[in-house]
Amino acid sequence: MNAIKEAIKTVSDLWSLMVGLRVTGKYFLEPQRTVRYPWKAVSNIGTFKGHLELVGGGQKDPFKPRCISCGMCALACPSHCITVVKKKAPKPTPEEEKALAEAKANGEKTKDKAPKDPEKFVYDYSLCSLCGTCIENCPAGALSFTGNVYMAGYSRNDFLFDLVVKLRDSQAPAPAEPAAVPAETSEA
Amino acid sequence: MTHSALPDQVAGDFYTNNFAKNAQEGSLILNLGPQHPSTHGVLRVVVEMDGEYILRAEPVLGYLHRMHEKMAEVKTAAQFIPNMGRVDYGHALGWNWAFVGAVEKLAGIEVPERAEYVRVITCELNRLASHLLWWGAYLLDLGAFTPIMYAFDDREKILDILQAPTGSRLTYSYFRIGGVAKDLNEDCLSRIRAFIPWMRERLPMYKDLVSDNIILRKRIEGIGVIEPEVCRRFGATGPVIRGSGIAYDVRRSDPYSVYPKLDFEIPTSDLMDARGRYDVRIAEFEQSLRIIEQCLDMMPEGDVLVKGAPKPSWKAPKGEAYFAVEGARGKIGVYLVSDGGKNLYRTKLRAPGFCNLSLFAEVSRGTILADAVAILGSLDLIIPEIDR
Amino acid sequence: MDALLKGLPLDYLAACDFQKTGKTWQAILPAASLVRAAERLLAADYFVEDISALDCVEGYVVTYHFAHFHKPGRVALRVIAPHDAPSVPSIAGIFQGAEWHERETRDFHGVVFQGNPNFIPLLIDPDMADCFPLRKDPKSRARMRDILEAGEVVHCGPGFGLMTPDAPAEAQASSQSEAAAGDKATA
Amino acid sequence: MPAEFIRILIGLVAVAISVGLIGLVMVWVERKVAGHIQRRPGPYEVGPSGLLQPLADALKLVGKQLFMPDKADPILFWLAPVLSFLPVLLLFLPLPLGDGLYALDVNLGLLLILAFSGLAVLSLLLGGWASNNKYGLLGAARAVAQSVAYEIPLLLSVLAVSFVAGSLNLAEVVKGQGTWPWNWNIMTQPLAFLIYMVSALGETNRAPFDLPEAESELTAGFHTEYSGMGFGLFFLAEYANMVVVCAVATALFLGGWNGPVLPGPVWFVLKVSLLMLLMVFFRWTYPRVRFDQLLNINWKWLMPLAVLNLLATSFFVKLAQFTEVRW
Repeated sequence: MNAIKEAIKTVSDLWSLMVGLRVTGKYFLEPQRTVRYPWKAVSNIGTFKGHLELVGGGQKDPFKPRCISCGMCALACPSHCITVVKKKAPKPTPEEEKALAEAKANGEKTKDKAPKDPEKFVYDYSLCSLCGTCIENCPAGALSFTGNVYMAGYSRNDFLFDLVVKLRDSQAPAPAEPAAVPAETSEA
Repeated sequence: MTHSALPDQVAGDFYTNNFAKNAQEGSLILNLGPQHPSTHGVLRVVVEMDGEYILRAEPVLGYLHRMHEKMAEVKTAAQFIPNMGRVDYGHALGWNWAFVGAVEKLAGIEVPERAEYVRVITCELNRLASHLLWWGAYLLDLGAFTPIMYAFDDREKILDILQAPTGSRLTYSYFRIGGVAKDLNEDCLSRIRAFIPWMRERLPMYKDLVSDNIILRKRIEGIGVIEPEVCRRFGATGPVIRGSGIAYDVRRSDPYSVYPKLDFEIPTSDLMDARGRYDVRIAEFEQSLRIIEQCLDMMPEGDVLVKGAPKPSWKAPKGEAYFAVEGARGKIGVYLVSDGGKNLYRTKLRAPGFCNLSLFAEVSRGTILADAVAILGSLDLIIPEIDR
Repeated sequence: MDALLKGLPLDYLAACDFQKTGKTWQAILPAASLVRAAERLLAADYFVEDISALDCVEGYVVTYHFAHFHKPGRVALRVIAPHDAPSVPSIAGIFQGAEWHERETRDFHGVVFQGNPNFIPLLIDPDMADCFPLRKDPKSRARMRDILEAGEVVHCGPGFGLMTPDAPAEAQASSQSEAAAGDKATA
Repeated sequence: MPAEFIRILIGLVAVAISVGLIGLVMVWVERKVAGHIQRRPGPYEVGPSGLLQPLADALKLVGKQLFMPDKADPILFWLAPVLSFLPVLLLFLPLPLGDGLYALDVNLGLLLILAFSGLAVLSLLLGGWASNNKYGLLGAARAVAQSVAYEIPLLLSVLAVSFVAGSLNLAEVVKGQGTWPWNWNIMTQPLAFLIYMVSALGETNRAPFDLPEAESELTAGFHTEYSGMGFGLFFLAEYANMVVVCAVATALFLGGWNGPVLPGPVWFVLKVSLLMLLMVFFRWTYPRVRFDQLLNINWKWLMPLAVLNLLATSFFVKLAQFTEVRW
């Protein structure tokens, strides 16, 4: 009796090998799941969190940052990858200077003439951990993530950008992206 | 291969020499790792072998040590969250939660209910991803090349889902003190709903492909038996201890968040061997799916971040707090001490893999090399978490 | 817990609020009674969660967290090791898993665990193992009573005042029970 | 004898070229099949469907610097890959592709194949030993134990067939079988076929019996330290060995070149390809067995079964002879 049981067990054990072959055989004949990436775009880059960018729209100009140079982002950043350089007030013309002096003499409050938008917004992508702390702490909503997945460089310096310049440059028609055929399907 | 069997050759490093001091005559000292295909990163195990048999083994750590605990001393509490995604790349959200939970406990911050559900859902999805990664990698250790590809196929779906709210695919820093960074939108929720039946359909295939396979069974049955008592002395947790028959799960024993409201089981196995741990993890797939399913139904509307959530410049109040969650590998604990200053005074991270790996020297004694690989894999090690 | 540690020379024993601090009991022991306490915890089916040190004015506070597989809660044993010669007996003979935790604590704080069977650097490269990254400079050290939760004092050894809140006025300002505890402790 | 000599020479050249080609094609097939099993395309960039990928790989291997570990034995170290590759060439000589289509017509063709395939062990041992690497040493030890063990059931199962056919000449064995599958030796010797295939996996170090190079345990086993063409030769020899065992299996069990409609060589190549595909499938489906289990399978299962099979076969062969005589 035991011997029969043993024999049945051995056969079923060996049968498990056949079952495994059936699974691989089945998938062998089924369509592939891989997206042939450079030739076909992948479907999941829509939610990708790329490097930071400044949001335009300051002073009604879509290519001027909304940023008010408060420096909250630089303070909040755990990796110290942001440096905000404030714009200096433009040198007042003689008339303005005179008006300013007059106003001061009259005891009026003088307004700081320095524009709010930053001179430079230096961002070191190579240090960034993309945690989003800066975006959450920006009082002006001036920062966001790009969906730019196609970023590569040859040295660390390639990842050190001035976001103000980047925003200004985006005015010019963007260089044609490597033509990626839209994903046919990856949810096969 | 720094150490050699020949006496006239270049001597080994500190650990090899220290280990070789107690070596038997005529035995072979072999360094498995730090670069070795089955040590998942940079674990190194010095083993003393007699032929194929292991007489003694000693794991050598520290190749991926980044001193997260020191980093916590130079960052504010909120700024430290991105670090938690990098401690354990397999189950990053578990660590997110442990740290955020500890800060919340310290400061007495209540988390909105929807945020709790979002945390449970994402954390369980992440656990599934982690178990899938383990499953594939473990079978790769055992010489089956194909399962990891199937596992990654499923894991990819989870990563796509998690990418939507978190923006990243591996090292999430998604939880915030007082909630989570972003709500799960309707599109994301519907994808999770679609994922659950998909995953359920895949599980029988896993069983057919390898779980029932006679070669696999022979490789893991009776290998690496860990008695519950040994587990306890070494402080092992997670699937390792559940595979030894102790139903210990932080989600049930020290309940946190909304887990008490959820109906799920703690799978255990009395086999105590690599097979037991394998079975427990496979059974946890189904339990995680159950949890997610219930959460989707029970999730209320509302905010996902508490009003007035701490800013990066926020100072944690004086005091101490210990918070533990159940990670994919076991009990993740974070112990915080704050002196009310800008940065936390002390942050202690309890990595489950650290305790689980300390078992290895004990368990591997007397096994053969191939079994050692099978045991190492069954502990589910993520080296960055162990080395921190 | 009270019963568990009965008869051991204790400096301080307090019940804590699990919801607030994540532990149910804490005890500060003289180094000599640590091993016996660990033995009793082993007999009571506890396991070591982790071991860590905390650099305070009073010394390195080595904290042992114990948890139980079947009972909720967490027990913290604390031993204070002086700054000039930090040394604590090892419990690796009782809880084998403690060996690595102790070695890690040595790496980070330089606390020596007497009797650890394999006391070599664990996480930090042996060539630079004496840098002790988590030691604080004396100016930035905090006092134990400021940063550690006092809890509801059950026992306070004679002459042990490290956990006593500073001024009675401050104690009164805080919760009633804590004030009572403080009075009891000073008494 | 010059005609025979020229024949062998031409055969050798043809074999050398075809082994190289087979190696390249097999690498491509293996990677393609593995890819499709794992639901990915496999190589597809270089050439149509990635057909030129193995060639690119081969060129890369040729172009690589040859490293030798410090304190390794230089002569043995470089002898080993050559020694693993050269005997394989000889193995191809007696293989009958079609009726009369073989390089060497020897009565003891089978014996020649078995003898020279035994040489492969030596190269693995040398390679592992001379590398001055512990993984290499362990791999070599495994290789020797495994190859020696699996040679026995292989031999016994082959013997059973040659008892039936009454010859050790592969061409004769093939001629003894008919056109249709039910006329093939696999019908009379199914057990021998199974034993042969399992032993062949062990003999060629193919997964699930790829223990000498089990990468999750021994990084790469005996060829851990080989780079460039040193590794390339081992690699090529593995595939060539695979072809040989499959070809022998085809000749012995699957009727060789026999088959309806299509010409003989086509049938032969088809059958060999099918067997090789099966071996590729095994590799990408199963986990690796453990070393002691590997030997257990051999000594506790294959060996006794092969012996029993051989005894039964010889009994029936004798019985058949007797009845024939009595008639």
